[in-house]
Amino acid sequence: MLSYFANPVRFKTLSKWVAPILGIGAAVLIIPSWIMALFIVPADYQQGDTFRIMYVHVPAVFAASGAYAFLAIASFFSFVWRHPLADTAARVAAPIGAAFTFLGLFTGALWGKPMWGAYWVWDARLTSTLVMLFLFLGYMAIRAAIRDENISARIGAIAAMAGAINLPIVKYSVEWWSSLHQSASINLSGSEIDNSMSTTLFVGIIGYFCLFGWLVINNMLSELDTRRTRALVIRSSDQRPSTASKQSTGNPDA
Amino acid sequence: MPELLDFGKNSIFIWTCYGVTIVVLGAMIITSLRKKKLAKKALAIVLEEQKP
Amino acid sequence: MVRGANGSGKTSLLRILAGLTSSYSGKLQHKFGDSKWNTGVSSGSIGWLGHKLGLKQDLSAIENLAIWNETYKQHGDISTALQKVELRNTQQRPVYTMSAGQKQRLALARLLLSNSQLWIMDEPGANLDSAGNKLIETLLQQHSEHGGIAIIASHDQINPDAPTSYIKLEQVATA
Amino acid sequence: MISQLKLIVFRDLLLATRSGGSWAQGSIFFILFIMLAAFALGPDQAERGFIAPALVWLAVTFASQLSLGQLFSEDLNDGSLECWVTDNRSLFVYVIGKLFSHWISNFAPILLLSPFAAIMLGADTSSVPILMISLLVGGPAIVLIGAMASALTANLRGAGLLIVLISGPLLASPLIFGVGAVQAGVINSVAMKLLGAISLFSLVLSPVISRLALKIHLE
Repeated sequence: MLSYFANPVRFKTLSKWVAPILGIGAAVLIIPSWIMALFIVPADYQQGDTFRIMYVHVPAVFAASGAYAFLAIASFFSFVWRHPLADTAARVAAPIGAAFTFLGLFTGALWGKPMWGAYWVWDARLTSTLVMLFLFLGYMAIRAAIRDENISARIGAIAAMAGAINLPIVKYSVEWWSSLHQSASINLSGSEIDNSMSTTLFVGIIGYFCLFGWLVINNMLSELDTRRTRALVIRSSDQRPSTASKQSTGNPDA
Repeated sequence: MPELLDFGKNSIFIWTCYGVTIVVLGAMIITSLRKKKLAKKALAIVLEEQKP
Repeated sequence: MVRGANGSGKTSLLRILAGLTSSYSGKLQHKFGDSKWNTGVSSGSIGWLGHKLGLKQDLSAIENLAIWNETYKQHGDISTALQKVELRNTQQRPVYTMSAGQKQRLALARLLLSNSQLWIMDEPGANLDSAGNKLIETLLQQHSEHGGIAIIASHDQINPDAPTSYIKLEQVATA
Repeated sequence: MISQLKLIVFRDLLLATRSGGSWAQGSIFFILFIMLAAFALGPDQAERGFIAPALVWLAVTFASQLSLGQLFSEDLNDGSLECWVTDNRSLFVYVIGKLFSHWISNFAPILLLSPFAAIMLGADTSSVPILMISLLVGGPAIVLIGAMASALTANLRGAGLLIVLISGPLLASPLIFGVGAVQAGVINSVAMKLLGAISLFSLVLSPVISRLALKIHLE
């Protein structure tokens, strides 16, 4: 019981430092990267200005995959050690991950139209990314459908972990199946593309991850507050305040 | 500076991408902040009620 | 005998004892979780009678028992068990045509077939009339005479016709 | 252990005969799906013939998912599973038995109907054997993935749609390779091998996950 309460408190103190860093980090990384992307980076010699979509597309997809990995890992912690904080993290990460996945797919479609002449093709990476979106949504549906917090957390965790199979498919689909996507998923070493381009992209990706972290921490804090409020209200509305304590200590003597 | 914002025939794609991204990310940030504020407030009210 | 008001955790306790719930907070389990008890529970089979009776609605009484008899591998006598719970007349009827009390009796018959030493019963008197409660008392007495143990949850605190024979079993149960 | 497995299978098949034909619901859905698909595609025989195998695969997938809805929930809700577990019986054996009996009672009828469905849709008769083989090879994957989703949502009322929501994304790969195997036209195509690999992989993973999920639902 003690560790249960101690950890959220520790988390809160820690988040007081980490959240602003991530928030500011996200702002100072994402906004300049966009300005760079739109106005400073030269147009690609093949694709022209359409190339600029990459700077919102790639970070979103990276952040989405990262979010799923985060969800799966948090689920693992929540499942094995039944850590409530890990479960909260998983729970709040899912909708954020879904939003990033949506952004990745949406910008990808708009990039695909001028580039390949089609908004959507059913190649392996697009399909597996779409699958990822549905995995996020499925996870959220499970969490919403099961009322019992305890069971909801554990069943959701299993589903999230099972869905992690999709992650390597997203990652390696380009290499496994010939696809319209560039392999080596937009080279970060900068050997192929202009240096300012890769720097801008890299900054954007880091920025998106900061934003993801900030959103997760912030939403976790609200979730923790909400849970505490609910617990307090339930306790106060209980006619017999002693039952709560009886349940853990009194009953075994019966 | 209209020429700076003009990316040729594919302008509309680029601006839609950035626009939607900003809207979605912005919405997430705003709801997150609002939720946090509301949760804090609700907790403060309940704590205040239960003090006496 | 486990007693307590509604929501005091009788069912939870029984489910933990039966090994269905691994733990809620860990603490409750630990109170009971001395290693002897745990191995005792996990090595032997438990005759479990919960709120859900474990009966198939589409099968007749006798078919339900036959399946469980096969599961328990004790080759108990189904007709004797049905005799004991006074269901001989309805044995061919599918369970969904039975009354709630009859179903409860049928579940008791299943318990008889299980032949396990330890019975864990959650509200065994639910849906039963006074004759049914008497029946449970008789069955429990026979069970204890054969060296069996029963852990029973019941919130019929105002119902005084049961305790006289129940108390005896309480000592066995908590010993 | 084998006797327990037999018992579960026997019990479930007995229940299937008493259930008023609920085992056939998947098959009926399958036929309806094929019929409506034929209407939607219109009278162009050549075009229909070309996509018939894909449609049969799709119909089999959805029909099997629908029939999986009640796979575990009944035993969970009527307490049979509680009694099974408290009697110290293996939950794993139970899951395997359930899968096996479901395969016989619900999935096999759909499989038996599928060659007729393919021909009704105008598929090339020569492609029917390979379609059947691909369904036999890939069928386990579909049922196993659906069973996993069914176990995860076992005690939720009206879980039917939720099952498809969970299993749907994971069904993409068997469907892709299943249709791919039919199009390849030979038995030992890469797609067929991958399909078999997915089935084997599901065979390992699905019972384990189902068992875990059921254990949680029993709490």
